Amino acid sequence: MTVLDVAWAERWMQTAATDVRAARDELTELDRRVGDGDHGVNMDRGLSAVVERLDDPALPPRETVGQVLRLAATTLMSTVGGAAGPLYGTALLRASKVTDRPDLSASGVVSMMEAAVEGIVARGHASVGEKTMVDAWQPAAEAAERAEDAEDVADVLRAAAEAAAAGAEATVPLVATKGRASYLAERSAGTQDPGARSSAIILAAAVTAAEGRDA
Amino acid sequence: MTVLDVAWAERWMQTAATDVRAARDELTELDRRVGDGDHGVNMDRGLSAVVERLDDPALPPRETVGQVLRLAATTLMSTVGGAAGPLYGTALLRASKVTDRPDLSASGVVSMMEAAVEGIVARGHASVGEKTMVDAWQPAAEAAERAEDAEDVADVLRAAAEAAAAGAEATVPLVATKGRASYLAERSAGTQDPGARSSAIILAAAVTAAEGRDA
Amino acid sequence: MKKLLDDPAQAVDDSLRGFALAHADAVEVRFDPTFVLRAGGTPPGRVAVVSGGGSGHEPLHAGFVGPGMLDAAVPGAVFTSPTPDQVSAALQAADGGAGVLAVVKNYTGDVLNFETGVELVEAEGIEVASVLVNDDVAVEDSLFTAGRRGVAGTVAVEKIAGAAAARGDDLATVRALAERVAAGVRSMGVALTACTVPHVGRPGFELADDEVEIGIGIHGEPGRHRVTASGAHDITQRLLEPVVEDLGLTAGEQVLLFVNGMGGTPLSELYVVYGRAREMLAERGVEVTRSLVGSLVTSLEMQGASVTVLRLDAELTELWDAPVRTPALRW
Amino acid sequence: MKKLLDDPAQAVDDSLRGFALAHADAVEVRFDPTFVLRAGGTPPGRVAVVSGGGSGHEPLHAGFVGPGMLDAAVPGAVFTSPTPDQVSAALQAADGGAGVLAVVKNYTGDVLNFETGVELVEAEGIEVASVLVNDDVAVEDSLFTAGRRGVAGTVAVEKIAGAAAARGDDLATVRALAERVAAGVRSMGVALTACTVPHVGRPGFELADDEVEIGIGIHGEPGRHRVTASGAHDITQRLLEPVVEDLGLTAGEQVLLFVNGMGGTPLSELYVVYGRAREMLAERGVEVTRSLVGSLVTSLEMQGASVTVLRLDAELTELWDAPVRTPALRW
Ligand SMILES: Nc1ncnc2c1ncn2[C@@H]1O[C@H](COP(=O)(O)OP(=O)(O)O)[C@@H](O)[C@H]1O
Ligand SMILES: Nc1ncnc2c1ncn2[C@@H]1O[C@H](COP(=O)(O)OP(=O)(O)O)[C@@H](O)[C@H]1O
Ligand SMILES: [Mg+2]
Ligand SMILES: [Mg+2]
Ligand SMILES: [Mg+2]
Ligand SMILES: [Mg+2]
Repeated sequence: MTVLDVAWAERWMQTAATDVRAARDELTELDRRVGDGDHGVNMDRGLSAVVERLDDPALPPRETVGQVLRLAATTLMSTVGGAAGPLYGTALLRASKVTDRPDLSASGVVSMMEAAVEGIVARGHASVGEKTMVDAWQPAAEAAERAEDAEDVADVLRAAAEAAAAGAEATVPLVATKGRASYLAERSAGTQDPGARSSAIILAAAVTAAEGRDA
Repeated sequence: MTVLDVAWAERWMQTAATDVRAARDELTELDRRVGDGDHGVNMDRGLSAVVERLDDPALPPRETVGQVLRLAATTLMSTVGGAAGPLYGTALLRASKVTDRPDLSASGVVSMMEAAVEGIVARGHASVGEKTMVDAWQPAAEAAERAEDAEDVADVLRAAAEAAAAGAEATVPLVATKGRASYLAERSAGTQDPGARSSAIILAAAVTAAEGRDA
Repeated sequence: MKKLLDDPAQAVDDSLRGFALAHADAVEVRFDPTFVLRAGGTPPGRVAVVSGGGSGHEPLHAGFVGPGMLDAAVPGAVFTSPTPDQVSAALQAADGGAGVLAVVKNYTGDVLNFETGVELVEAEGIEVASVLVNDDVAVEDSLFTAGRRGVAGTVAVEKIAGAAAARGDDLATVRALAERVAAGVRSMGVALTACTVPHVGRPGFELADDEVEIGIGIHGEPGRHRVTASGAHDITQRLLEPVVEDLGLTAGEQVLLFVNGMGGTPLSELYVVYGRAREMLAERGVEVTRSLVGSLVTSLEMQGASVTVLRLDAELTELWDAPVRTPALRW
Repeated sequence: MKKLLDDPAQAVDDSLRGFALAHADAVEVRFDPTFVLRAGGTPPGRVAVVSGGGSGHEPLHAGFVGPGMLDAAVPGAVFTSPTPDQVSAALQAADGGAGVLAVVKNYTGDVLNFETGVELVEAEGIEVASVLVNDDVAVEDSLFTAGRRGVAGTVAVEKIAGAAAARGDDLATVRALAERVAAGVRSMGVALTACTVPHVGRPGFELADDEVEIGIGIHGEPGRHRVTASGAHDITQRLLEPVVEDLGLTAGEQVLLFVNGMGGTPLSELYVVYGRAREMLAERGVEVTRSLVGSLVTSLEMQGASVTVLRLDAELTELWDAPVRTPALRW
């Protein structure tokens, strides 16, 4: 049985940093096509800063999952910039508020996902189908809810991550109506939304971290 | 026997204008390599203006060769710009002063060429071998002098034009020490001097005009 | 990619350090978090005007910090909105006790980061008003977009808000004037070449040798459509007409005409475009009473230009004319 | 070649017409022959300062016409010296009765055309003095060249001569000051890309993706040597060192540092170069007391920059600081 404890949460962020760095050029290229080409660099900068702070011996050790997510939220907020910075920041900040315990149950994962989606929507006012990161997070939260009764909490995460990946894939044909890609109107169709793609990568990292294969 | 009269002088300028226009891209390319790429356009603009003024019915008809050359001189001076404008302007202005007669004898051609060279040198202070238009005009004047006893005045011109062409060709391996090309130092070697080339074209036009094949 | 930079990740800081040294009499640059403050700060009792956004648009915004215009500017990474902690630090440092007007260009990132930054300082008891600049007529302002973008018209909003603050207007008045400018200013841009973000290393889009991109933003993002390059007259018409239509300008009205270079276009070409735009406005009976020509809201080394028109009235004209002493704009 | 122009043969005139409209309060543009005159002319009894040269270097020279700097400017075709009749018309129109200083950049064409133009007006009884600017250390000043070229240092000569004329100095004094500036100013430039003269339609030279050309002039002509592109620090060093060596600058001296863009380089990069140059001068104990950063002496859309250093003393500093109100330079 998987345990989603503080060590997991920290491994999640480390894995996310590694995986986003590996995907940096892919994210840059997606954003170059439908935005301004900075999403890969922005997310890499932000997640590297998160890892640096997690590794900082001067900071007090985290005792709850929420504390890890709060550290990530404030760090992303102050290092990412662009649209993604406040969106990821708010998502994780809201998620941190419902995860202030040493480890997460299946329903804890569901609450975390729901809080994250609410944060993104509260800030960005986008809904599913507008070709944004909501298209990854919303189906992910819904899938988590459907998987709440799974034996292993890792399966809840896995359901969320798979739905996020499918949701991100599904943004390819969409015409953007929120964010920078909306300026392109029809020309935004045919490219995956960079923020949805980075969301799928970060949620997949949660699974990897749960499987113990850390960065 | 060829007669170098006012009609010849006007045909000379017209032919020069036509031939320089035909060589414009060649001159531009030479100047692009060792200068700033404007010599073809500058000379085309200037000689076109000369032709326009020759064709202007409002201007009094020319009665001496010198009057034709003076009109060309002041027009080039006020339309060419760059280094070539004052140099050609001064050359033709000096030449006009020794050609104020209805037609030119062989010795008249020699004086004209000598006056032109003196004008160029007085303005530009270059001597043979510095990779400038002097490398065309100086041998041309000397060749005219050597041919002064020819039966036909056209032969004097022809000797001058051939020497100018050879002199221009001979600038190819030279390293420029005057004008814009001197900034390139050794890198100026390997390209014909644009001003020497345009000088050779203009002197060849004098022969063409004498042969009655006008523009 | 060839640029006069060293480490791309440090380029914004390197540039700001040079900027601070070159204009030590006019500005002060603070780091961690990064923002630019007017030397000596906002005069006590005056409203402060603060703006910011991604870098790569120089001289916007830092070049407009100084008496008569901005009290602080917040530069993000290249083409990336600054973070909320930068915004809140700048707002806090700029406040002279009479509140702060935040001038925000309408981009999702700028809006979200300023929103969060403003929340943070409001919690400290500082009064903040915001004005959104959305002058780019290339984007339809509809339910199906994030709304029109803020582009070169920002200069007019910053100049006039700064002049109002300098003469002692209160925050509500400064905000109202800024909104009047924002409501009366429209722009449209063209790219002849794309630009290259230093850490990306390749251009944001590709244009054939005979193509230009109409309706670009200022972040190297593609525009609305491509046309075959066709000279200054034709391009100016394609830029000016939608601007004039959107403003609903009629004969007899007075305007400010601003031709802005995108960074890599020679000033001489901007004057050609300016001249064409003047002819076209004259044909419509619109009177150009104020002018600005220069590369002030740029996209790195992009070649291209934008045309901005601001509807003027007596008060806006007076505020436009008021003295300004910044590194990039002074009279 | 894509440019915001219509007929290339008319580009200079088109641009000047736009320039005249945009700055109608400051300048007047005359055609046939073409020159730019300060609005209202030279104040009677003041020495006039006039400069000129090929177009394509905007804002040089026309952008510097106005109180405290130039009284007239003479623009030629692109990269082509103006003709003697333009020069003489400008000198004549600018004369305020106290004589004219002609500021001539050292190029064969400029020298010859100004020489002839000056002869023409001297015949009319107008007193003219000339100063030759030859600040480009890329060219060895030897018997084997046409001498060092005049490049960005021209701005300093024009500014300080203009300030001296404005305060009422006589022609001999204005000329002596201009010569002091010319003697104490040195520059060196680099190109990252070549520029394209409109009527030529292709670049003046070709550079590989990783090459820069060191020691370029301002006419799109090739430089002295090529090196592999290597970042702002390295390039700044290659530009600054020969300048400092040639001036023989020693610790404790005060200088003006001017980083100039060639037209297509973003301002942000110029500030990076400026910052690097400051570090290097500080290492040598040279004190930068005045600064200028901007694209003021350009080569069309060329990407690149030049570094100029002027040795300052109290009087030159005072004249540099004196008010100037021109389209491109004002304080
Ligand atoms: N209103 C919004 N709601 C949700 N997500 C958004 C919104 N606007 C933009 N995004 C997300 O942000 C991503 C772009 O992030 P990034 O490139 O870092 O910022 P920017 O667009 O400012 O350059 C988009 O791909 C999209 O997923
Ligand atoms: N000092 C000089 N004496 C004689 N001819 C010269 C001198 N300087 C330049 N030239 C000639 O002028 C030509 C260049 O003319 P042009 O390209 O029109 O002017 P610029 O060099 O000003 O662009 C050179 O090829 C050379 O023949
Ligand atoms: Mg982006
Ligand atoms: Mg030339
Ligand atoms: Mg961005
Ligand atoms: Mg030339």
